[in-house]
Amino acid sequence: MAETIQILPGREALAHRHHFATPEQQRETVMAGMWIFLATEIMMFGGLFMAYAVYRLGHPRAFELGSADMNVVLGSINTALLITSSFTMALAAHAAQEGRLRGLAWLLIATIVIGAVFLGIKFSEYYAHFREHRAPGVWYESKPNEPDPGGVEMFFVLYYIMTGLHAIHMLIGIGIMAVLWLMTLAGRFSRVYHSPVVVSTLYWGFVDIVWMFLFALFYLPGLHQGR
Amino acid sequence: MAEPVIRRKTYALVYIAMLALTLATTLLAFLNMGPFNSVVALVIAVIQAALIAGVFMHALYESALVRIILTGSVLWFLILITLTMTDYLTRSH
Amino acid sequence: MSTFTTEYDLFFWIMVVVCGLVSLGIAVVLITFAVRYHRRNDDELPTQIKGNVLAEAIWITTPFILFLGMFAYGAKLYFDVELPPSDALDIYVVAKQWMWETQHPEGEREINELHVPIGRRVKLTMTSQDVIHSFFIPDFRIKQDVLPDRYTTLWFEATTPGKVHLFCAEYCGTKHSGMIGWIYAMEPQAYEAWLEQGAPEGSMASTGEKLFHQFQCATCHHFDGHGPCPDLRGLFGRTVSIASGTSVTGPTTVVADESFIREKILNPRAHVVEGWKDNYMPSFQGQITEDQMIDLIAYIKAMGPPPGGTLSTSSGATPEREASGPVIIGPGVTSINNTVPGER
Amino acid sequence: MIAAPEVRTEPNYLNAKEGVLSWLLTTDHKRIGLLYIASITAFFFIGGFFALMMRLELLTPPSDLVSPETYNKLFTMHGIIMVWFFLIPSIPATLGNFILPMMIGAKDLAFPKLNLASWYIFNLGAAVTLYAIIRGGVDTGWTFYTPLSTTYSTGYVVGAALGIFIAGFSSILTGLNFIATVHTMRCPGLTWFRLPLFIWSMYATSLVLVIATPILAITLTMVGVERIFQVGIFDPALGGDPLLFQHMFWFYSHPAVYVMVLPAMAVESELVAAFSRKPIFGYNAVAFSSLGIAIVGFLVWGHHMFVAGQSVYSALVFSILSYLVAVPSAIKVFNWTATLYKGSVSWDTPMLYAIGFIGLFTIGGMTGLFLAALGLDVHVTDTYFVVAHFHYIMVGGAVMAYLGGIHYWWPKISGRLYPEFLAKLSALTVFLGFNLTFFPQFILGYLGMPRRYAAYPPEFQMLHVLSTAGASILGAGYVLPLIYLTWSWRYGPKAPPNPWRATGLEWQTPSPPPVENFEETPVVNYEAYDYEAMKEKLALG
Ligand code: HEA
Ligand code: HEA
Ligand code: HEC
Ligand code: CUA
Ligand SMILES: [Cu+2]
Repeated sequence: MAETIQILPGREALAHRHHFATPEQQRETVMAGMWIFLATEIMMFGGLFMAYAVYRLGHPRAFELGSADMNVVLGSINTALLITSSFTMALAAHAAQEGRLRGLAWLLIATIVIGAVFLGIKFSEYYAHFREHRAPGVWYESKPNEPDPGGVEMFFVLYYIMTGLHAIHMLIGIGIMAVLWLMTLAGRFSRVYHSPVVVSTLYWGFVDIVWMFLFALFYLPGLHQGR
Repeated sequence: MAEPVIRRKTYALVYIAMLALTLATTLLAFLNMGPFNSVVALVIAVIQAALIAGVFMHALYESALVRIILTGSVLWFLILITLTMTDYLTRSH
Repeated sequence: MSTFTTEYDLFFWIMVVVCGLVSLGIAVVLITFAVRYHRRNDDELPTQIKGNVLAEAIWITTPFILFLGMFAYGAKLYFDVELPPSDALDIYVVAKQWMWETQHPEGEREINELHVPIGRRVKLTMTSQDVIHSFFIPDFRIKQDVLPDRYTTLWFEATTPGKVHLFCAEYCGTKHSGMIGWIYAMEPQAYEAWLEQGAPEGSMASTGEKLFHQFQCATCHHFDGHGPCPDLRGLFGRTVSIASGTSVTGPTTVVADESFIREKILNPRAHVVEGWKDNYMPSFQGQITEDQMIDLIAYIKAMGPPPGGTLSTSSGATPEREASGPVIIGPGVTSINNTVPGER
Repeated sequence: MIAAPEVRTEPNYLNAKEGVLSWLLTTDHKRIGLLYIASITAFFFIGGFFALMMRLELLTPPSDLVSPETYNKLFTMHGIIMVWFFLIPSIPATLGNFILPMMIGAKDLAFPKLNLASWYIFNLGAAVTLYAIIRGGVDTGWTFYTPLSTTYSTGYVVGAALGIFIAGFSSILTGLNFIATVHTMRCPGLTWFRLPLFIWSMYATSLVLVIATPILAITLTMVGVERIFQVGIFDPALGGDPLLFQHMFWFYSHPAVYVMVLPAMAVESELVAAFSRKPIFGYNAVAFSSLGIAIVGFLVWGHHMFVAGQSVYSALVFSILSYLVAVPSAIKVFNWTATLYKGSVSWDTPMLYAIGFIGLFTIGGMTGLFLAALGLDVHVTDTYFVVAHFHYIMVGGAVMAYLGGIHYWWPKISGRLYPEFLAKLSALTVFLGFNLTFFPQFILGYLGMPRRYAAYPPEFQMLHVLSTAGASILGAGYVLPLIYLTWSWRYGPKAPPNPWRATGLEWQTPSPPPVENFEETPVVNYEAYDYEAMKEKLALG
């Protein structure tokens, strides 16, 4: 399925840093470095997922009740948006590999815009929860006669921390993409040198993966019992 | 080391599969399957994650080192969960 | 001294001897080599030895076997300490920054002191009002962390009369080092005599009974079996079924021990009793102190079985032995108390 | 800042560029190593100062020298500084940074700019922590147990946690850099099984750093969020479980103790080989034991929670796994000892430290076996027995190895020789002072003296006095090298490229090394410590 292009050594002064013996060595090193970084990210979110697992086990019902407060329509739209943005980003990497700079620039813009819409929707959801006084630490009220109110509050605490950390990652990603866009306009990338784009694709893909789990764990559990 | 280039058609297929899976997981969540609701949701999420990592992020096409890093970190996350759960699932008095 | 002291010291000194000998051996060999093979001249090149598989195998397996022994011995001792017997004298402990409150079933309350009879098993049920503390009696070789919103237990049997240290062993803030006291191990008669002079307010159960009325528990929990809610008589130690639908992946049955009753009072709807799904018990969160809680529990514990012998609450549950030790119910699911982190 | 000595004939990394900026903006791994040495030395003495204050307070039973409140802050800051701002970065970021690329024949680390960034991040984290300390300090213990840290403490918990959080990223970057470097930057011919054992151990360390540190970051973040917003992530009063915090903290912190000892083992292997002039006995076993420690080290964290209220079954699992992780350590100890057999053992200062390391690490490790025995831990946990256990490994073991390594590579780093007599004297002082300080603490612990006590019952006083006396001797032993090494930086006799006639690639280049380490990229066709192959070159035999 994958065809390959060989990186031509020495063409691009920018590409090759002095302490690497060859550009292939450099590419391999950069990819390894990025994946190791993603491994640390997995562990970082992993800690939160573990907290989620422990508390959901302790308060199964409460987590479903909390989840029933989520807006699943907005949630699924966001999921679709994020998937689309990953798709455009993957295409961006492809364009970079083929040296199509115009395409690359437009695909980056598309990714940024979709990412921004995602965040907009996300913040509108936060705002809606806030209006319903479901913002622990800021303005929180249990519903009358809510079973296990502590568990429900815990659900919201985790919801804000986890989706919040995810949103921060999105913001950083959008920032990176903006820089890539400027670099593209400045003609810094080519068929030979484009590792920043590829590496950013990895990052964006990771952020997307995290959301798949957040969607499954926060939006879906409350659906089957009616709203 | 050669750089993998993946056909756009492949990306497109994965994209469509991802959207379909999202639809599926959302609809399935409306059925009451008891504990299996979470199982289904998680399984689909794992498939989606694998698709993104494998294709959009090229993990399937990269060197063994990359795959070792990826599986390693997932494994370590599972260690974290499993050993912690030995506590929570067997706690008593 | 307690029954553990001798057991513990035996193991401890065995470890000292084993590890001491091994360390001594290593030290002797190391120094011998360093002296015996001290470099004679600057250009010396010794015979190059890369390794030896047999030697390697020996010093991988030998320690491993020794380690397994240590593990097994340690585990045995641990289970003796961790699993309280069911026939013990019950004493309740409430820890708070920075003091220990202890209470005997007869009602005596003590601060930073605890009187216990020798030759009798004593079980402490402990909780904290604030941070984590740790109940440590060095002379008895026992220790257990005391957690907020949760009961942990500790048991011992003192063997010699005397006065020994009680320390708080988990760092708990400014006056952690001041959270100390004394344990008085007494001859049984002396203990009885000591009990006699105290208890101005009556036993824990009787205080609990007053509280049971004061907090209006009695308005619902009648003793005729026909109230709007379960009859609590004979409840303690029994296995209770949890109404389905109130807990999806959670436990379906629960042993009614201290933690369960505590949860019922503070967060009643986390696990609703089978058959009472539509009746709400209100939460008493924030109204009951830890001291009152243990009195209430003592009272419920002291309630006898209902006169007729039939139980109105739980579906077909038979009386169980006292929840001593972990009770596993179903695959991977235990008695709820504390499977559930941080219940309110 | 360390100024470059004036007379350097050959161009080298020290005199290649001049001026403060050339240091602050350097991407040369060797210069960054020196920057780190400066930072962590400062932190070691600050942490040591807190230790001395504690020891002085503990001379007498009541808390008379300082109030309990101050004492609590002292041990907290001592622990935080020694662990995160001294010992974790100590060997990896200094010696590792300096030596690792040279050992594998590379010109630099894979990501030189990240390397510099990691030093700045480290100092930023340190500055934030110091700010928290100056503003009033923290009093939670280095373990930040909840709900004390989230709800009850009045100290600057968020500040200190933020500092550690930031410094954590410098650890991650160092680890990431090392892994990528070892994988992709080895010089021609240098296969995995020709690598010096230093590299294996450093690689294992990096794995732990990269995988464990993010969990610390997220755990501290949760503590911060809980403290700031007063929501109940860990606090039971608000719906959480304090044991979850402990699980997460120790999931990081137990592997972190191997981050502290694996680099020490890395240095140890180099020292034992170089000063016995023999390859390490059982190279493969030692190499794999490093990986074994790193991997199994992740499975044992619950041994810190035997009486904390976790499930007894869980405790069983963690106990047996703790014994499992001790096996690779045992392998190493035996192999190092066996390496001396029929060797040509010199008694140079680094070797004195190396031998001291084996002895003290063994004692520290064996007392770890006491703690891993479930029933034994019940009594000695949270007493001075634990304090003695970890100081034996961390001070007796890791700090000894660090000092040994500094002496060993000093000629390479500075291009100068240190005064041998003073060095031996200080090694001896450290060894004796150390044992006097910490051996009595084992006895204290067995007798029941709890840790983190500002005041204690009078019957413990005698042993505390001994310990304090030892600490003063120990302190003197540490000040000495600071003085003579600084002196020798400028005035010591010039060092030849390979004063010890060791085999590592780092010795095949001038002292101090040129900017990109080697005049031409080395090619390796022999195994590590292959004195036979290097016989001619080293003029041995
Ligand atoms: C560098 C740091 C370091 C290292 C390497 C270790 C290594 C080990 N540690 Fe330690 N430990 C700490 C630092 C370290 N520890 C710290 C800081 C704490 C306290 C934290 C706090 O609460 O503040 C602690 C606490 C601690 C506890 C919890 C105590 C408590 O609070 O109750 C336990 C319990 O199991 C433990 C066990 C072990 C074991 C089994 C090893 C093993 O890895 C040791 C293996 C080594 C050997 C065993 C020696 C060599 C072996 C031989 C020569 C073989 C021959 C021997 C025989 C056949 C007997 N440690
Ligand atoms: C790497 C880690 C490390 C190192 C090197 C040390 C080094 C030392 N430690 Fe540390 N210690 C810990 C890690 C470490 N410690 C940890 C993690 C804890 C647990 C904290 C907690 O409970 O939260 C602890 C706790 C701890 C306690 C227990 C406190 C308590 O529980 O109440 C004690 C008590 O004796 C102690 C003593 C010492 C001593 C005497 C040294 C000596 O080796 C220090 C020797 C150094 C010097 C003496 C410096 C010399 C400096 C000068 C002479 C000049 C100073 C001047 C200026 C600053 C200008 N330590
Ligand atoms: C308004 C009525 C009401 C009041 C007041 C009340 N309860 Fe209850 N209680 C109930 C109901 C209804 C149930 C059964 C449903 C459930 O499990 O939540 C119950 C269940 C219990 C149980 C579990 C019984 C079992 O069979 O497992 C205990 C223990 C208990 N209550 C103790 C108390 C105590 C102690 C108080 C006072 C501090 C109290 N209750 C006050 C209504 C009440
Ligand atoms: Cu209470 Cu320490
Ligand atoms: Cu540990």
